[in-house]
Amino acid sequence: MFNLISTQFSFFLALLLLAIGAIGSLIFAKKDWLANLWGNGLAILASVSGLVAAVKVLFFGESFTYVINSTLPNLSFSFMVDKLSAFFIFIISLIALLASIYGLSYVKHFYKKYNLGVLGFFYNIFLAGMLFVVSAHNGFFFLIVWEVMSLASYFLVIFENKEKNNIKAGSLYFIMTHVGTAFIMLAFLLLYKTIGSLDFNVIKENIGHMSLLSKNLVFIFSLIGFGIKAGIIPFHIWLPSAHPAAPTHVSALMSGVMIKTGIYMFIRLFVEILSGTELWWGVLILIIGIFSSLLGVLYALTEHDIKRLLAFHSIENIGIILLGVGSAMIFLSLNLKTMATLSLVAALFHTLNHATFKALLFMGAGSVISQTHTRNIEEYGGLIKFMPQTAFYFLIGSLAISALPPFNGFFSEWLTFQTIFNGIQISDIFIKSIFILAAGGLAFTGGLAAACFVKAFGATFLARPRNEKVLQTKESSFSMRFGMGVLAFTTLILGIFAGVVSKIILGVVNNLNGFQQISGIFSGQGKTFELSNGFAIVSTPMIFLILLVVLFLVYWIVKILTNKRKVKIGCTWDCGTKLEPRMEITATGFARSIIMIFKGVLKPSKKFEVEYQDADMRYFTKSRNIKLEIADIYQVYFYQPLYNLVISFSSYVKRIQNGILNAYVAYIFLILLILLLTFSF
Amino acid sequence: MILTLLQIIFFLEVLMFLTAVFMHLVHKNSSLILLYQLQSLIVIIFVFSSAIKISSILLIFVAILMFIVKVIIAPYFFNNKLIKNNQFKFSSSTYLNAPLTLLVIAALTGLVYSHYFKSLTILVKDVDNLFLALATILISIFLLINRKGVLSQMVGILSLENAIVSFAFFSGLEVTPNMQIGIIFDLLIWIIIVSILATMINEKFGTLDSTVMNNLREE
Amino acid sequence: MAIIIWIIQLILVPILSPLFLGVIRKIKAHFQNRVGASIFKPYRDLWKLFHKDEVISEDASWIFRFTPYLIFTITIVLGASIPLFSNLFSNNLLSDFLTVVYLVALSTFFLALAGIDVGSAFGGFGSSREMTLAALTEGGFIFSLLALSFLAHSTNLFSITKTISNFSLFDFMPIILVFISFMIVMLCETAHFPFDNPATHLELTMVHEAMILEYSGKRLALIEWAAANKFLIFLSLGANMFFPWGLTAQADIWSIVLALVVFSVKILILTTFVAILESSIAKFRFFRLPDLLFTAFVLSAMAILLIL
Amino acid sequence: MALLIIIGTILIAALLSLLIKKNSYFFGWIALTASIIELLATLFVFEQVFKNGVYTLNSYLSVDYFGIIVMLIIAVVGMAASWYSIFYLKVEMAHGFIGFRRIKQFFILLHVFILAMFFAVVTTSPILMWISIEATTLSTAFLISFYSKPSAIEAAWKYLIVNSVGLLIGFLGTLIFFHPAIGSQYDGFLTWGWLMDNVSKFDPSIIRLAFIFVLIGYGTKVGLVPMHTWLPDAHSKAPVPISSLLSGVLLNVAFLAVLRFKVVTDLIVGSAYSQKLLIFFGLISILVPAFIIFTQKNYKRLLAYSSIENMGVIALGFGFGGIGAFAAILHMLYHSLAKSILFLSSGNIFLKYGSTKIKNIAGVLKTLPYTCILFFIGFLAITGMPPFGIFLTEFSIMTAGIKSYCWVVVVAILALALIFVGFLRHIVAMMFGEPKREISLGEVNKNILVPIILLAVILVVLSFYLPNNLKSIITLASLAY
Repeated sequence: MFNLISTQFSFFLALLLLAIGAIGSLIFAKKDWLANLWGNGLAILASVSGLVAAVKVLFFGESFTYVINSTLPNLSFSFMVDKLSAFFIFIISLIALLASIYGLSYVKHFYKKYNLGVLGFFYNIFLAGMLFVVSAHNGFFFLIVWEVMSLASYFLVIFENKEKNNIKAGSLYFIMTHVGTAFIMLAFLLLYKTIGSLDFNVIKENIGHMSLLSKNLVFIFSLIGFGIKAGIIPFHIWLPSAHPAAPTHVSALMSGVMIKTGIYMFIRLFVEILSGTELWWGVLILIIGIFSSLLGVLYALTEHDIKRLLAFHSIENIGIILLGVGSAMIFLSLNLKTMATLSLVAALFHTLNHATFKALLFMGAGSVISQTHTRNIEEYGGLIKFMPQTAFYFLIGSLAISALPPFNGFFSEWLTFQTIFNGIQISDIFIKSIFILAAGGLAFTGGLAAACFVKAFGATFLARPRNEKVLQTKESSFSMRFGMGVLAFTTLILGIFAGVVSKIILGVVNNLNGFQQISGIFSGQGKTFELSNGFAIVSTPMIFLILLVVLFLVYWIVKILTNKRKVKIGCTWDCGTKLEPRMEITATGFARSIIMIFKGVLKPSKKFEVEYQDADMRYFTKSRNIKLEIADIYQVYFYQPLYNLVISFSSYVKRIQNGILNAYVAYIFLILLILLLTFSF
Repeated sequence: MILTLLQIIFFLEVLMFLTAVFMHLVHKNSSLILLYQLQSLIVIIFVFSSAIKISSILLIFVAILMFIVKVIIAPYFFNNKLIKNNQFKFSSSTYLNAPLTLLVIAALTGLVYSHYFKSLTILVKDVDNLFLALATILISIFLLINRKGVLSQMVGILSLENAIVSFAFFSGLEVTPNMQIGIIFDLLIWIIIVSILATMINEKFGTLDSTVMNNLREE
Repeated sequence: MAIIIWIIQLILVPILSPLFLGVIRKIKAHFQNRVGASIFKPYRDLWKLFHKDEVISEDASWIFRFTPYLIFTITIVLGASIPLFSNLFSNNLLSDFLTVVYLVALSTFFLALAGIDVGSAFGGFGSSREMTLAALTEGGFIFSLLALSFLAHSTNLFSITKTISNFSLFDFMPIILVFISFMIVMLCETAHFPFDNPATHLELTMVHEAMILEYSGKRLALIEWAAANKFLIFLSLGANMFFPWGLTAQADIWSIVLALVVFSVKILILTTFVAILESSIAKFRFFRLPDLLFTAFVLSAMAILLIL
Repeated sequence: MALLIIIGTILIAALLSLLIKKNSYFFGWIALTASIIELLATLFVFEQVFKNGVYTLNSYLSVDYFGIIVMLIIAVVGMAASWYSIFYLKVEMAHGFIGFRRIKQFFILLHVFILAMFFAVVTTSPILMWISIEATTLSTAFLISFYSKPSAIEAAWKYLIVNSVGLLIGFLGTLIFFHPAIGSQYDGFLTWGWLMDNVSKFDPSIIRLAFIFVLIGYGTKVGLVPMHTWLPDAHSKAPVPISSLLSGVLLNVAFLAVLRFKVVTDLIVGSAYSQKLLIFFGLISILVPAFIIFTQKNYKRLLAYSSIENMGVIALGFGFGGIGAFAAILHMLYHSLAKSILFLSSGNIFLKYGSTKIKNIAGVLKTLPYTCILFFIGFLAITGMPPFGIFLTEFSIMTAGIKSYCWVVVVAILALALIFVGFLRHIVAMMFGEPKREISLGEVNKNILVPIILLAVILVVLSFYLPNNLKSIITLASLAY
């Protein structure tokens, strides 16, 4: 039955199901449970058919193109699903499937408060938008679906419009994405200026006769445009406020998948369409990658809101992906095709991994928040005793994101390391030092990410509950645990069978424009994954097996040796004082030492407020509190001055409308004279 | 001494130009309206002379109609409605003092006679009448910019209309008589509406000085 | 014969590690001019701990119970996959240096979690300091092994020892730099002197000790043993990667015995160096440690620039 | 024949509403029936024009391709406005702001206004067109000072004076356009056809002068930037149905006048001259409102400035020519629909909150849920968000312009993005948040929404599917530019 239905049919079936889901949930908006079931149910069906389409293209290579031309001459709704878009469709459908399953029961706590029909509607439109974005092959059509995706995600971010800062986050997000789209529009227009058509294939063919200056301009504009959507460092300020504001299964999708559409376009545009890349392009993206990953993880360390922490980690992982993409572009400009293929495989593999474990972490955080109704890590503690399964899945997620061996994070970070090591071996001293910086950045990022997730997991799940709300929490419902369980299982499977998965991704990369004949970069006979130049070899399944076997052996030997000994449950050693929950480590305490080490970069500030019993006698204080903050340098040094500049310029321009009638007639008279003098001859 | 018809017309055109200039300088509203009446008279003479030249009865009827509207109805509205019962003898002063206004008027006439407008010379032989008419147009627009009173703004618009009609007459771009009737009828309605609005301004703002009306601006 | 080498490779680290711990304590005792316990005392401690009852705090979750086993397993696996006395098995699947680094990171991760799990202030602060130091050493650790792998054009530890063993003495300059940075990293990872005092229980200074404060009985034994194994692993890495002579390639009895002797001599030299260091300098203040670790990182980065 | 029907129905409607003495109920229904008849007649004429080209009734009245599109806009928006004004005035009367005499005056002037606009589009003679546009100014003067508050009178006065100056300059330009008629003593009826026929007799330098006068004259009526100063005051002080007609329709009629002269000038002087001028005005008309919108305090002025900006985009479209002209005509259609949706729904907000200041409006999503959705659809449409047509037309205009005027396009796109940012800030400030206690929840009255929903449906349908007879007429109309 599998090869009965063609990819085209299943792809458009997915879109059709999403459309039905969207309209259906609006119709059933009155009854909450029906709207929820309808919206998420159809999203599940659609993502299943999306998975089928992606798998068929990835494995059986049946990519398809389909063109409908429209009333306007430049606009033609042309779809082209090649292996690269199929890979992203696979990610989108996989995470959408699990997010919808998770959403089925997570959304229950919205029942009386918000209109679930609207949520279902925009959720399906959002998924359809993403599927369109990765398959659109005409610039004009791409811009339309790109904005529709942002529009739908804007409505999802402001879905819980009772809280005020959700609205602020939503409008900041919408403004940033719209400015990004303006830059993307400029990039496509510049392409249209020299090539005369907006269709990606036509652009691909005659990219040759584009002047260097306009190519650089296209690069800069699209870097800004797609960088805003991907959330790279200078343009990331919307991400930590927008992703947490959305309902959890949507923020899992946004963090896991939506920012990857920016990466998709980076690869599609820079690697495939503008194939003759400049050297400084790759170096710039590499530097952005270093900064995004390092600063992302440092800001994550300072966060105490669990969803903001995960959002900053998305920035960090985007940085790691950009390391892969940047090194690919450097190798392309130096015409080292094999190394470029390897770094692209690393970037794509990390995109897949990040999508899985970030969605898993967001779902874990979501179920914790839905039980404790607060996002502040300081108010958790000891949740592992009340929500054991969620804790276990969150632990697997943390292990995966800190790139620890048996899980998938390890292999993609290992592969990114290998590409950077290749880069270090290039002769040019300048590029070699950039790559060494990149290797150092990646190493420190790995370490700091591990520290950050020990803090997050420890402060949330371990030790004793720090407030009484935690005592009433109970395990999240079955579909939420099912979603998390499947995702945890996929992280493990991707980790173990990394060799097989990277062969598929190599197939994807070979399908790209300039990479047809590149093969033999690495050989993976199922078990091991060995670079063809024999530089490095790793076998992820062996690591898992050996660890398991030896663990089993050690456990049994110790058990046999000491089975007579009794295990007594006592209370933690408390030096005699009564041990209350306030004495255990909190998230602030944990991260404070790292913040002090990196205080040059983070600029932490500490404000004391002391309130005395009576003003003049300064001995007996009524209350004393301390406020620890991290300065948001981007807001202070770039976005706020820009905003003030526009405000002052607009008040200057508003003086035209000064209310005096004589002045108005004078304007007409002046413009008449000016035109007569300049234009008339 | 027998002045030929052309010389008379040129003399009348100079007189019209002077009325436009004096509109800037005069202070009393009533004398402003007197100047407007004089200007309309001159324009009516022009129309009358062109009517005789091409001897069309319709054009004479147009001249009479113009006479009724511009010389009788308009001043009646302005005098009785506005000035008599609200004692607005003195209209508020101009933005620029007298010498500066004259300087600007001189500059505008200089501009008209400069080479920018020499392309208009192809239209007709006696060019100086044409340029004087164009100068009166620019000066009446400047009148609107310069004077602050509501009444003077109304008179400014009407003198601009007169100047355009005279320009049409001199450049030979005479519009067909029934069009002119339409225009005059339109002008009549315009005068009625403007005077009603002026009375409403007077009720609401208490004064006819237009500088009071500046609270519609971007705060 | 290969089987014997393989078995020795597997059991060598767990057996020898308590011995070298005892040697260090003996040397430190001599420096404090006291006789000090015999070098086999650590064996007796382990035996004693294995046979004592255990007290586990009621706040602890399954992580607290599971971590000792995992850490001990990781040290066993690492022990088996790094070059000790023979580099016969070059294609060992686990001996890529990144795998080694990340396995060490995995054990630190779980140890830190176990520290937080019991909910006492000491455990929490120990894990916080441990994770900070672990994060900062990772750069130096990866870069020092990276420098060697660039020299040997392969990341496999066994092939690195093979290629470096037939290097001439002249191009040894970069390797000295890398050795210094590796020593700093080794001292930090194994919680020795400038970073953390292994013997103290003073809550202000202890890093590694604080996390395992709550353990008792067989779990404490496992953790102590794992710490000793880790110490030996890092020592053997230091010894065999930078002075790789004496690793046998043949599989006959005599060459194995000779290799074992050379191996233990090298390790003894390093342990004495560590002991002397511990008795001579004071423990650094916590916030001066990052500068030390950054110097390790920069040293190995410079070495890479020199090598390539 | 259909043209006579249109003019006839409006005259009858005006007379009937004159006769009604006491019950204000009839005015509304007369106006609505009259506008429905007009719409049907326009559709009939549309079919005629589609079948056999230009539809000329007699030497005085004829409808060409562009004319029929503007007529369609007048008919559709006119119907929506008169339908809306029935309920709007009923509520205003209930609030006691206006009496019976005011409503009678409103409807009569409304009919005169629509008649003048139809006449302007239909007449063949430029002078008659000038007279009818002057008539629109005069008829709307009293409509703007409808509330007879000081600020309304001030707005009406400024509207009248600035537009009269503009139109007189335009009149001067129209006169100069007829200079070949001097010698030939041609006292026949001067029509567009006559202009087109003896193009050879024109003198290029005079035509350049004349086109400047016409562009500035009618440009004041279109509201291009240096001459736009009357527009925000007039559109924010006028009652909502009137400001939707002013913004949505009158600007297009005035633009039609400029474009008719542009065709003649292009034949004589070549299109580069007029296109440079249009681009110059278009660009400033986008830039200046972009900054003013950013810190705007009053939402009706916000909509007025957005009309100026959209007129700037249309001017850019015609300035770039080719596909830009086609997209600009389409943009005119979409803009009038979206702008009237916005104005009419802002009318609902005004009726409920009683103030036009953005800061005293909050929580519209709770108090008026349906109006809020319509207002947001209008906002998305007007600032060019993709599902709606304006994004397609704006992007096609930019593609037309990128080839020769690259930097103009770059500045225009960034200005459009700034406008979106400013608009969103105000819309979000109005829509969310908590409404003040005394504001009652729920719509003013349900069937006030029907005309707005009708317009929204038309906009959405036209955004996705452009019927091919409309498409072919627009292509034919844009061939001339």
